[in-house]
Amino acid sequence: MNLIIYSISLSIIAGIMCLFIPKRTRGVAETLGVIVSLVTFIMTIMMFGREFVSKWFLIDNLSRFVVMGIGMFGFLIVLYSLKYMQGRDRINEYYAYLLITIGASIGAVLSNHLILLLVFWGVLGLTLYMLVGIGGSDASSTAKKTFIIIGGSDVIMILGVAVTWVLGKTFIMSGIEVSVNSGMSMLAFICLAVAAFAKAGAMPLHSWIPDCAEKAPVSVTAFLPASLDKLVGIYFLGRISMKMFVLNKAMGQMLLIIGAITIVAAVMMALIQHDFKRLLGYHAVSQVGYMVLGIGTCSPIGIAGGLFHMLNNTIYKCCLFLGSGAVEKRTKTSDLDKLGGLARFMPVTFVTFVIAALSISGVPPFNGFVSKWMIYQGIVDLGRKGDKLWLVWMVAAMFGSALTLASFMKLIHAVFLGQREGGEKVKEVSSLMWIPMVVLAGLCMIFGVLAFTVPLEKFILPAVPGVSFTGLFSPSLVTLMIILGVILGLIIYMLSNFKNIREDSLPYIGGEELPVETRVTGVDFYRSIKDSKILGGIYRAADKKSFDIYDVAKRVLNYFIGMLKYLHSGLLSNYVIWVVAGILVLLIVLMKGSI
Amino acid sequence: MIYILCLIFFMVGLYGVLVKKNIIKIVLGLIIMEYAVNLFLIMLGYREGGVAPIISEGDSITEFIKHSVDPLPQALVLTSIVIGLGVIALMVAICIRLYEKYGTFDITEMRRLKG
Amino acid sequence: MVGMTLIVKTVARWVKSFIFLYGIYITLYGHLTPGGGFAGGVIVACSFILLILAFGKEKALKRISKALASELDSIGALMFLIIALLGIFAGGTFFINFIQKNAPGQDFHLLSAGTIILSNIAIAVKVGSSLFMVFVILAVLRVVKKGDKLEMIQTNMRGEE
Amino acid sequence: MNMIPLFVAVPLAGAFIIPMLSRKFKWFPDVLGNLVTLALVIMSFAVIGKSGVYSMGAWKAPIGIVMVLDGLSVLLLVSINVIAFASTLYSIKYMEQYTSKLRYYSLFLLMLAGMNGVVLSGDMFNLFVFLEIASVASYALVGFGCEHEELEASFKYLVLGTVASTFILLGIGMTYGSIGSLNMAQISEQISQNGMNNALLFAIALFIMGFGLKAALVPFHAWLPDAHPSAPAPISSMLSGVLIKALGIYTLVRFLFNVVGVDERLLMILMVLGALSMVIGVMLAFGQWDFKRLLAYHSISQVGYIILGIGLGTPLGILGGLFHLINHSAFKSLLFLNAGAVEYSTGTRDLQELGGIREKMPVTANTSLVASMSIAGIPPFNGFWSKLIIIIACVQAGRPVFAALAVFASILTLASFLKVQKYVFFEKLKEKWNDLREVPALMSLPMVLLALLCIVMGVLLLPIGNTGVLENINILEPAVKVIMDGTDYASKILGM
Amino acid sequence: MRKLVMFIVSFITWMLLVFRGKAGTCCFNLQDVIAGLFAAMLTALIFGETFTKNPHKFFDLRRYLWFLVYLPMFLYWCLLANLDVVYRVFHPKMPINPGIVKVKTTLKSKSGITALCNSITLTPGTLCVDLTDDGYIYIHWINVESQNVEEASRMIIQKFEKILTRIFE
Amino acid sequence: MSADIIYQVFFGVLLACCSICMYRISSGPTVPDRTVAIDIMGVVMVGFCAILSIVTGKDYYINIAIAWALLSFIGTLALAKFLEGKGFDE
Amino acid sequence: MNEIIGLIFIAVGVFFDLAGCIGLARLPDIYNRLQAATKSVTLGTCLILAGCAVFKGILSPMGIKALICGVFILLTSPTAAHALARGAHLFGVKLWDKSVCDMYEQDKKNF
Ligand code: NA
Ligand code: NA
Repeated sequence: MNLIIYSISLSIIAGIMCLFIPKRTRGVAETLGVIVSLVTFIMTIMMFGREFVSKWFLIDNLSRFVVMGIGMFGFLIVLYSLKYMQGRDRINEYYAYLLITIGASIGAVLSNHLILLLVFWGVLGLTLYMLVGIGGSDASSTAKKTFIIIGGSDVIMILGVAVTWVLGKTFIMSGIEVSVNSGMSMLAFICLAVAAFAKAGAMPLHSWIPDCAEKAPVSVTAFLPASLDKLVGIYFLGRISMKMFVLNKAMGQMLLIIGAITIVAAVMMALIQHDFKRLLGYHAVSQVGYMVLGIGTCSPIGIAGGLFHMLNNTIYKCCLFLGSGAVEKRTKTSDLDKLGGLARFMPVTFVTFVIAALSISGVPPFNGFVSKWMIYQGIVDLGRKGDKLWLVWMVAAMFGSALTLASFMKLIHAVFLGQREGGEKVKEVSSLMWIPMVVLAGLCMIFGVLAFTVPLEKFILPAVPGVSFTGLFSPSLVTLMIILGVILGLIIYMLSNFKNIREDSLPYIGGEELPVETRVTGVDFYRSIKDSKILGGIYRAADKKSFDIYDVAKRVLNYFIGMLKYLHSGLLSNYVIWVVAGILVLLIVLMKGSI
Repeated sequence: MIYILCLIFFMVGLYGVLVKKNIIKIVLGLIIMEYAVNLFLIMLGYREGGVAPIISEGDSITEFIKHSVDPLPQALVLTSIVIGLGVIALMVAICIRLYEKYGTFDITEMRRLKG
Repeated sequence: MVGMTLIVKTVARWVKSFIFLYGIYITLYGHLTPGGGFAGGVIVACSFILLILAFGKEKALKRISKALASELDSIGALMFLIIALLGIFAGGTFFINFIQKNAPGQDFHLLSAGTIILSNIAIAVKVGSSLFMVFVILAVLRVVKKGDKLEMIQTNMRGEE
Repeated sequence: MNMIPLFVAVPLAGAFIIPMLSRKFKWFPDVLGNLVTLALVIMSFAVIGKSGVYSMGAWKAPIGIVMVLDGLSVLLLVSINVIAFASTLYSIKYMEQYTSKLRYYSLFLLMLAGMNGVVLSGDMFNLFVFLEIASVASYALVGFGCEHEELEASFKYLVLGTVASTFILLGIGMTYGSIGSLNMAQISEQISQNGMNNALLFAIALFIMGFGLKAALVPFHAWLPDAHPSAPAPISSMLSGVLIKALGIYTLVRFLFNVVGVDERLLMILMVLGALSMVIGVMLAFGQWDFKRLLAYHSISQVGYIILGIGLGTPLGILGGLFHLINHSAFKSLLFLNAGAVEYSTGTRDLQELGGIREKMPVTANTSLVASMSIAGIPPFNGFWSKLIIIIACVQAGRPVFAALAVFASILTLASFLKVQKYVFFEKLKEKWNDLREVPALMSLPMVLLALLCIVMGVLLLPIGNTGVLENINILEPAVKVIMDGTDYASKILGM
Repeated sequence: MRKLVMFIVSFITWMLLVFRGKAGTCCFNLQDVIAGLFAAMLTALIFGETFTKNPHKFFDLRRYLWFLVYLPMFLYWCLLANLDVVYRVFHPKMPINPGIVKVKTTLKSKSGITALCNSITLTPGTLCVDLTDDGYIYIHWINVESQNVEEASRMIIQKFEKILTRIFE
Repeated sequence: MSADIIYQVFFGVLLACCSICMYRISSGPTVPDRTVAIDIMGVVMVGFCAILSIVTGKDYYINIAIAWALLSFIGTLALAKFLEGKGFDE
Repeated sequence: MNEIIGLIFIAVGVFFDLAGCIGLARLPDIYNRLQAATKSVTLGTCLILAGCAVFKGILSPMGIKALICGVFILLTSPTAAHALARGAHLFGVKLWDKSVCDMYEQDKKNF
């Protein structure tokens, strides 16, 4: 108990202290940040072996590895920020919010009381808002959008908590066991799931992630949308679907649909992005789909896969973002059209990036492969249980995987291979920045190769009872699927290359070894996809933000608000008419029974 | 009967406030509403009867309390009348100022505040 | 010609004191309720409003300012303070009905209701002056833009500020 | 309870003395105004947890005039006087823009006396008188600047306010006609003995409309977005922060719950009105570009929350409503003071003209951030807790639709305050604001105080009990109890 | 002096207001009288200066005599006016012939002019609309008999002027 | 008893007067017309209160009558002032 | 006896009131209406008040107050009528089209 309170309050108090450090003072916040995050990390490790239940807090096998992940990422990000944030404004504030975020996420994961969870959850949104805002004056729109989605879903979560309380008669999460069978219970689950989706960035509440990725400081994106929020969000999704609610089929289907759509749609969007970080942002969304899909299968192995994917995703996605940050730090741009050929100058970044990219694409032997494999198992399992649509989910997952691979090949090509505009030399980033990347890439490998002995054995399987890898499924089929996915990805990549070359009469630069490398940029690269008839319309709509729930809602609202504003015409007599109409209605209602 | 008349007066006043565009007509409507309510309150006291609530000589306090109805409504009528008086003065003052500022009596042209 | 016609002015001159007196009467004899004070105060204010209507702002305010500023306000405030102090000394509390307690006197006379009458007076003065103030603000104050800041050009109800 | 009449007497006395001595001492209105409000704050803290009946002229209810202090009054008194103090503190510097400080303070204190009186009166007649006093003062304060917009707003406010007053008066007349008394306790007793009749129902409708208009419930709200922004900032903060509550919500709740006694239908009416105000108010607010007008629309919306919570009729709902009431007093007043500070420094309140002034006006920016997060219901600020309770109460009472509406309104609230933050404080600093200065310390101080209140109140009044049955410290709980006791109010007053 | 006049007038009015009837026992209560003194004093202080221009006239008893003469005349005309109104209003053809004419008065004192105008308004067929500083009065006449200033003056106001001069000048 | 009927008749006639005024108020045609009607109605109400005070034997109706007379006068002056179309300082 | 006289007074007063109000309704323009109504209603109400005074005894508190009220009305009512007539004219209300003359209109421009 004490450990929990210390770990939460230490970073929060330190964070608040940072807020009051005078602006001019340098170094204090950084030092405080490193020390506190390190201590917190150690404390989270210390928590690992424990079990604890009280009215307020809970450490169980589901929460403890997530907490450890939080501690680790927190520390790594602080380290990375030391260099990355150097020389920016509002550093003290930055570290303050960073530390508060660490504390609040630990709190959110460890709370056993729904209201306490709400508080930490809300604070996370607030700090995210402030952190994104630090990205500079043009990040203010993004910060606003982000917080509207996050904060809005937090309010929906309140509703969910309320309904859960009424159904489960308690706020204490470990004491809640609601079976989803009535409208109210569905409402409760959906409301809570919405909060998880928004945090984790599943569709349709994803749209803040790409924006954030583009506008916010990379360390912030790597830290919050890409890792902590995913951890916390999926953790919560896992908790509600596994522990607090007994899902019925409809809810499972809902999760599956959302997962599938998220995977495919997000990766399709990723394909057409110009911006390095924005592209990564869409991938961050896409990967959430796998996790949701995994949890939606409702089979132990699927859920375990989803949770494992969550962990893996945090690792490689964090690594990818940090890599993009490193690139940006050196080249001062994240526009794919202007990048290229960095592999020579930034080898460490390149290698770690490639590892993470392979990992995200589910290529063995990296960790992404294992978790995806497990999720596929879950889907197959679903089919066994008689879900006719299992093939659909499978195809979606596979297709997503393929596109991811294709997209990352393009990305690596455009950034590290290929050729850069201008093309002057750049240096590798400093060790403080690349150490976290190396650590993460290393973890990608370890979690992939030693998947069963380290992460699954220690972290995941205790959390998800009843997973067995034998007898239920056909590993061969699954492996086949994954390989199929990889091949498909390569084919897509090649196809678009050919098309690209055929359609675009690019200037051929004589003497170069590789014609493919001739200023092939992200945009041109997949133009063919974008130009195709069916997808074209969708992409155009997407460009107009027709799929962004935020913008759609804004448009619908503005319509109604326009009407309301028109009604408030400034005419006194109108106002009096309302008053009189109001009193008439009141009279009718009041007198109805009595006359 | 008399209450219905009050109600009709009240409605006429309300109608004035509702449909008229001229600020002064709106004020007149309000005045009529005040009148109607005052008339109503006066008649209310008439119907109520009972012991005169304002103390008159020859009663003792205890007796008075025993017999009297609540003394407030009479004060209420008086207060309502004078409030009406004050409010009318205020409204006319604002009307004059508005006329100076906007150069019109038409309330529909005084619409800087809307939406 | 400032204000309304001679006829209105003269009649206003005649009746204003009557209205004022009537306000005082209502205040003092509105036993039992502070509404007595309220109604009386409004009537008192009306006597001043009548002046503004009839004589125009300048003249009326000048007339009122001399008397009102020095006498009325001080008397009201003083009275209020005296009531409060007397209340403290007489019964250790404010506004208790000490007069009635100590000198019950004849019922139904002016002072029979004890301190109510005094608080009525206080309320009347306050409400009266405030309503008048409200009227003055809405009727005659001017705000003129002068540079960045707003500046009010006015003849104060006490002629100076 | 000899302190009770002081709540009315002290501001009145202050208002006397101010014009008296301010000719000799320029500083006098400021000092006395603040002293009076400070004294009132102290007094209202002193009566926390107390209750009592004060009979004017030593005659007991129902004949004499009674002033009644109970949990609900105390809650209102505390919030009214605290906000009044913050506003007067703020006025010292802010009102230097206007030259007529003396009148300003005088009217301010008059309005304050009216509000305190409304909260304390034990009969409909005095309630009406005090309501009129406060209203008339507010009409003048709205038109204080005497510019086009101010006069227009004042006129519309005056017309609608008079209509409401007339309706209330008519209602009082009808109540008297069918009951024969205006003492609230006695009315209540009579109703519980003889039941309702049509005239009473008619009167109830009139009261709901009249008080609803003072509280700015949709569809009786239209005056508010004009009137509140037009007043000087400290007055806006008083109007939005407490006036609509003392004159509208308090009266409505007192009348419906303690005098008439609510039934299912009345509760439903309250809830529907609350929900309507909540949603329509926030939608309109979302579309505004005038800082203060936006805030004003939010007042409508937040009043909707309060009424919705109270209209649930459950202890939890009432608790949430009342909690939100005092929270709203704090953060909405703060927001208006912020808006005033921005206007004071920049001379505009058009969101599109502003931008990036965060770096130039850190105190204003940070306090407004706190207030915005509070009103948007973001933890750990106070607004979060009350919204939480209201939503939970809605679900608990079996009204998920209202809960969903509350959620919807809350999201929009968040959205519109993020808009404010973005356009006013974040974004890029515009060229013309390069020489901007933070407002004087005397203006910052009340803002900081209120911001602290927003942070602290959430924790201090934090009501997390065992299994979510919410326990509370002794300002909310007695108020809830008063409302829940309903028409037992009568026997208490008459018995005392 | 002016204040004294005001004081006396106010005090008398006050006494009338609080008059308790029941002659013999006690018409006036001492408390009432004291309150009256205070009230009258206050009134005198505030409005004393402006109540009357020439306080000495106030004590001129002849004026009251003339006033007593004037009163019945005035009431008579008043009654006549009402009968006239009744006649015109209830007559099916509404025999009216209205117009605004101008008359000239010789009265100088403000009070006199005011009394004149109000008398005009309350007496048959005429309504005072406006007046100028040089003594012209515009009168709405329901049955215009002459548009000539002198003639109209003679017809409308002469009957008042003489006696009003005695009262007010 | 007969006195009662007389009073009823008085009230009836006076209310008829009020109704006529109300007719004039609602039909106009000009604003001054309406103002005149309101003024007249006020004076009629004074008489009404006076008769009431006899019927009920309560003094305070006369007080109310006086107050109403005040209201009527000042209100009318204010409206007349407005009709003149001038401000308060010209 | 007093009471009968008082009632007669009141009756006459009420009749005049009625006449004035009918005049208000029937007469063609505002000035005529003002004439009829003011005269009749002023005297009518004064008579009612006087009747009340007589009814209760002139020296009763109510009688005196009624008389005071009567005097007040006698003073103010014609003044109000004058102010209204002037206001109406300045407001621009024209005389009845069968009116004989309007000297005020001619002179108004000279002011
Ligand atoms: Na009274
Ligand atoms: Na009113």
